[in-house]
Amino acid sequence: MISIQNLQIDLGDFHLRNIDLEILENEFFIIMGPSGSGKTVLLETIAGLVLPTSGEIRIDGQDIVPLSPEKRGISIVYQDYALFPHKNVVENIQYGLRFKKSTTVQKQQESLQTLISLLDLAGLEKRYPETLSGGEQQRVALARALIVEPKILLLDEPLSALDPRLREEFIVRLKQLHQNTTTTILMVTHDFSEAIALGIKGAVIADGKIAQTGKLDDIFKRPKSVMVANFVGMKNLFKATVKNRVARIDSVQIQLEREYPESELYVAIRPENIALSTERPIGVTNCFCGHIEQVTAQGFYYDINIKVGNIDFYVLVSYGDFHVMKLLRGQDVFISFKISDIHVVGC
Amino acid sequence: MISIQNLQIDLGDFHLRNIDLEILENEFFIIMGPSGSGKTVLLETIAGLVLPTSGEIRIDGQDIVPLSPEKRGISIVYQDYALFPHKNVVENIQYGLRFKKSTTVQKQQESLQTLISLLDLAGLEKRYPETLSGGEQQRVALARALIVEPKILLLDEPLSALDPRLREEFIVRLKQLHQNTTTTILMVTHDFSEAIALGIKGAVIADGKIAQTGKLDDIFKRPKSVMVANFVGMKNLFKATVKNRVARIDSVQIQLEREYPESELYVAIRPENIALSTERPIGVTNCFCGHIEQVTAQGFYYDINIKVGNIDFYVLVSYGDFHVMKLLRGQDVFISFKISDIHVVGC
Amino acid sequence: MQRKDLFFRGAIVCAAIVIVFIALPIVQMILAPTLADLVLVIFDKEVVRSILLSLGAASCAALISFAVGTPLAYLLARCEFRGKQLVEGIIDLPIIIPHPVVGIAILGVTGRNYWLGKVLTELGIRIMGSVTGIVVVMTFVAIPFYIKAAKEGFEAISPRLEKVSRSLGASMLHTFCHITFPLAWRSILTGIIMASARAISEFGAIVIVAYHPMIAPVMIYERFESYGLKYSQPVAVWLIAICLVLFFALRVLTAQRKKTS
Amino acid sequence: MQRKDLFFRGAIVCAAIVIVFIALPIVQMILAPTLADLVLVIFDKEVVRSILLSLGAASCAALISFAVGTPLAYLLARCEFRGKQLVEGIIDLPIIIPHPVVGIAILGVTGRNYWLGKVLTELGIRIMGSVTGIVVVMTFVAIPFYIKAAKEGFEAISPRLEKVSRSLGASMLHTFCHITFPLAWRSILTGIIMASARAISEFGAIVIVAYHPMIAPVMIYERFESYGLKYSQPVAVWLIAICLVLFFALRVLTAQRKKTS
Repeated sequence: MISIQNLQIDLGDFHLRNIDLEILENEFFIIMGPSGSGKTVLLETIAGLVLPTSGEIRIDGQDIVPLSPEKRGISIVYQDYALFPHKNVVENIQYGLRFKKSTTVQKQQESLQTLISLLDLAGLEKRYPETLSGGEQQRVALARALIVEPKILLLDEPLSALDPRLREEFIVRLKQLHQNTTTTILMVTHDFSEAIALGIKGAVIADGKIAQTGKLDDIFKRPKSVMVANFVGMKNLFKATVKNRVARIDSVQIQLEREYPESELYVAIRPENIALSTERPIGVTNCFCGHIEQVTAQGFYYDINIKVGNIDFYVLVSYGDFHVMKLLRGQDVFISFKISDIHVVGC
Repeated sequence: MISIQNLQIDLGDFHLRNIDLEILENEFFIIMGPSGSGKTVLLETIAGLVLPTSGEIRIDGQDIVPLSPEKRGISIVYQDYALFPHKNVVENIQYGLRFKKSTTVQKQQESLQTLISLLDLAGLEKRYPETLSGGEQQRVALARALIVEPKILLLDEPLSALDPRLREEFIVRLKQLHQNTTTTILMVTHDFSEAIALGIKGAVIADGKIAQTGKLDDIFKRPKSVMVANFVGMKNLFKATVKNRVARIDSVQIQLEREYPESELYVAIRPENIALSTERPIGVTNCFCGHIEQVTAQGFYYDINIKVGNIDFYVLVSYGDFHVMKLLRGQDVFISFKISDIHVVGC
Repeated sequence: MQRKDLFFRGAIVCAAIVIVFIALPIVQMILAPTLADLVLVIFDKEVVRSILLSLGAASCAALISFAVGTPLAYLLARCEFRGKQLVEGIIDLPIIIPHPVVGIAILGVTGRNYWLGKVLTELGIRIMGSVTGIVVVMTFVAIPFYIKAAKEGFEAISPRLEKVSRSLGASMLHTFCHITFPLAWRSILTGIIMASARAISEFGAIVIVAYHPMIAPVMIYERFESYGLKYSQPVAVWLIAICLVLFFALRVLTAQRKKTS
Repeated sequence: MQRKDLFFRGAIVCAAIVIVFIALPIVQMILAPTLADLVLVIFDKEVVRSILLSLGAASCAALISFAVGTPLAYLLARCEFRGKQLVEGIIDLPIIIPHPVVGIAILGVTGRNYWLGKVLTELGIRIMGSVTGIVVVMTFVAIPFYIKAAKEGFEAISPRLEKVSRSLGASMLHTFCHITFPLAWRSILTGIIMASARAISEFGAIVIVAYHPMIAPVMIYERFESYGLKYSQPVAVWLIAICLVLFFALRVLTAQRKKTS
């Protein structure tokens, strides 16, 4: 449905190059990348609010770059919501309706009522934006964007300004909404855990380019570059010299699944894929003895740093397991991981 | 060491009332509360940057309210770091030194070098703040606050402006730092998971008052009010009518540990304390059958919403368990929880 | 800030000096004439006519500034372009240039020796010694004040509001009229007030372009030159009293607007 | 913004009208006199003396504004207090009040009929027809411009920087000198430029307080009245040329400061 080809954007200090994306109808597509990587500028370019230097954006085959923003049928919801401060909630939501001449007044009233109940805005109709909480403002912004029945909805970091509890609530709401409409949703975020909670497919932007695109699960499990691996939270990422299916990291030797042509590679293991035990497990190829260097409570699990020789491994242990094993700082423990959980990333 | 008694602060729309706190020497004390609850104003009052309407702040027995801020020996690190933009990194860090007449130049140079290596700032000495990343800026702000060897260090939401990876790194660094100095640290945050990752004791502020104070573990496990329970993430919080050790929530009857005098109470169960199984577990008093309504991936675990009758329970399931049990939306499952994991909260 | 701080006290003393320096001459001038003098002057038809002319011409200048200055202010607030600094420098010129020089410069281009002057003469428009001339001079000195205030107002509005409006289907003109303008209204009104205040206060340029018909400042000057300080004061008091009342009313109006919106 | 938008084109046309309206008279005036006229005038001792007097008195006024206006600007930027609006209104007065009225008001309090005038006379300070008087009038009209610019500069600095400085052991005075002032320096310099520009441009108030010694605008006015437009233009060209060069130099200076810091 959306097909972006060889897009180049230059805006002040932002430079995006060779952006190619294919997004299907009714997809929930996520664009990820560190803060300041130009994700918002990319959304604004798709909406027509920023002009690209070169390249094409096609929707259903038509190049929309020459179209002015009001003719594109693309709604955008900003991180700071950007509600009109001089209009009340209903006036904000209805703003876009007067430009839609095709629908009848009755239909418009119906869709207004549907959105108000769907987004839980009943009772707030006459309130002004400054009197609303962050979560309420965001729901109004979403209603305002949806009432014009856009072909594409652009979401600019919709979760980052919400506190954690509202975040989960909003994720559920957003998924329901996506299932109930035919709108294609394009969301940007700098947080990979948000991405995986919401979308199926996505792309990672870094250094003004697309670093990887595809299924989020694939990006999570098989990052193609060190930058992407770092971004998706592979904390155990080591530079290794590889020879005969053995990766050597300082004094630690890890068995690999197959041979690799390169001699210098990165080896990555997810913290949650490393098993921790107080006794040596039987029949595991990659098992190492180390001691607990640091324990950090992270809400519902513990983040444990285990030193094996000179190398720091990070392991996640649940609240319950941690207390059952009675782990202590300085204690000797064994860590082990399956050969299939080792990810080899090119330099 | 710090003893705050009956403090009252009125600043514009902020009103804090009856603030009483006791903080021991070398403690890492956390003040929690929703955004906009006046936590920063409380810190500024302790630092002498805001004058309280009434009340006492004693440090080692001496009332410091009449002292001007420069004579208190209290450093503050703001959320936005507040580095001096016209001074380079070393000039920023050294700023406070010229007011410490007791130490020799040599000692000052030593402590500068110690902080630079401790906070990993080597190589940045001549850079200006605007060229630094958020994490680097924060470390400079911390070094600047620590070089004057303050009796008390105040931290204003130090983690909220960092991205998740830097956050964990900073938590480790902050804990080390706290262990290596005699400085008392007072930190404010709106995120309970940050609090539990860092401190031992703390207080929850809400509606301009202290809602609960004590060990964080206690606050987490035994919230005294609905507001605190909500704040620490007790998602399964239900209003129940209680009779003869049975709490009735709509059609669900839960066995309690003992009898309660009130007939209307809140019953709370942590999502991670609810076990989920596809077959009925044996010998468990509180076990209910429901169906999976919604599944939300949350990075390293799944947040599952299970409907029992008309009630929504929230359960956390790890990535691994989820795939082993092959859970699907709409499927019938059993949830169970220990009697000791049920928390009863007064209305 | 601790109120007893020495630094703070020093600052208060300096502030008091400035306030007294500005307020004392004006308060004294208002209190100097007797009530009888004031009543006498207000029945002087010449005085009334000159004050009305001042007010009328200044209003015209402010409205012209509003009409042609608003788009420029908006462009300056929203667009980055080459030569923007030059344009801002040009807009500052009327503030920098000595007032009689402004008058001379305007006479220069509207005189019969210059093409513009010839065109104006053929169109029957007279600048020298006419109300038109007074309005032109007032607009010249007042428009920078309006543009600066309006620009600040536009800058304070998040461009995202306009972007959202356009993505919802509104044209640029509709967006400006329904989003930008209503939100900048207070700044625009402040700009209009500042522009008319500056227009009313002008003397040096007008005395060169149009000594007659006499605006109030010229009349005050003439009375001072012909009859001395004592005879110029009552007229001055009436002029500034009317100005102050008008500006105060407008300020209150804008302050209320803020509260209700 | 799509550059071909009708709204955008309309705005450009309006902007062009304003720019031409301001720039045309000034450019024409600069180009009107022949080189010979200009050379002749610059060897006229009276002209040189009046221009130097204008520059000197305006510099004094700007420096006085800087010295006593800075603390007030800082207080207005940082403190909330009852009557703040009134104080800001008083500071605006010199902009609103017609220029001859300013002169009359100052003569009113410094004349021999008023206690302040008597005190000044006994101290041997003369206001009417003196350089002192010119500086006083210039300071009166210039100080609001300085205070507004400096206040904006102070407001742009996060109070947290000052708070951090104080919590690290610095007194309020040290904090102001080492943190606040260096960061607001650019705005303060802009304020000084605006204040001296306003001081140089003043005519109406000075012509009443001190016709002699003649500052440049009075001299230009006199030449215009006595000999006509053609003879006043060369003096005007020299005056604004010198002003523009000075202000341009200062602007470049401040722009560079921003880059290096």
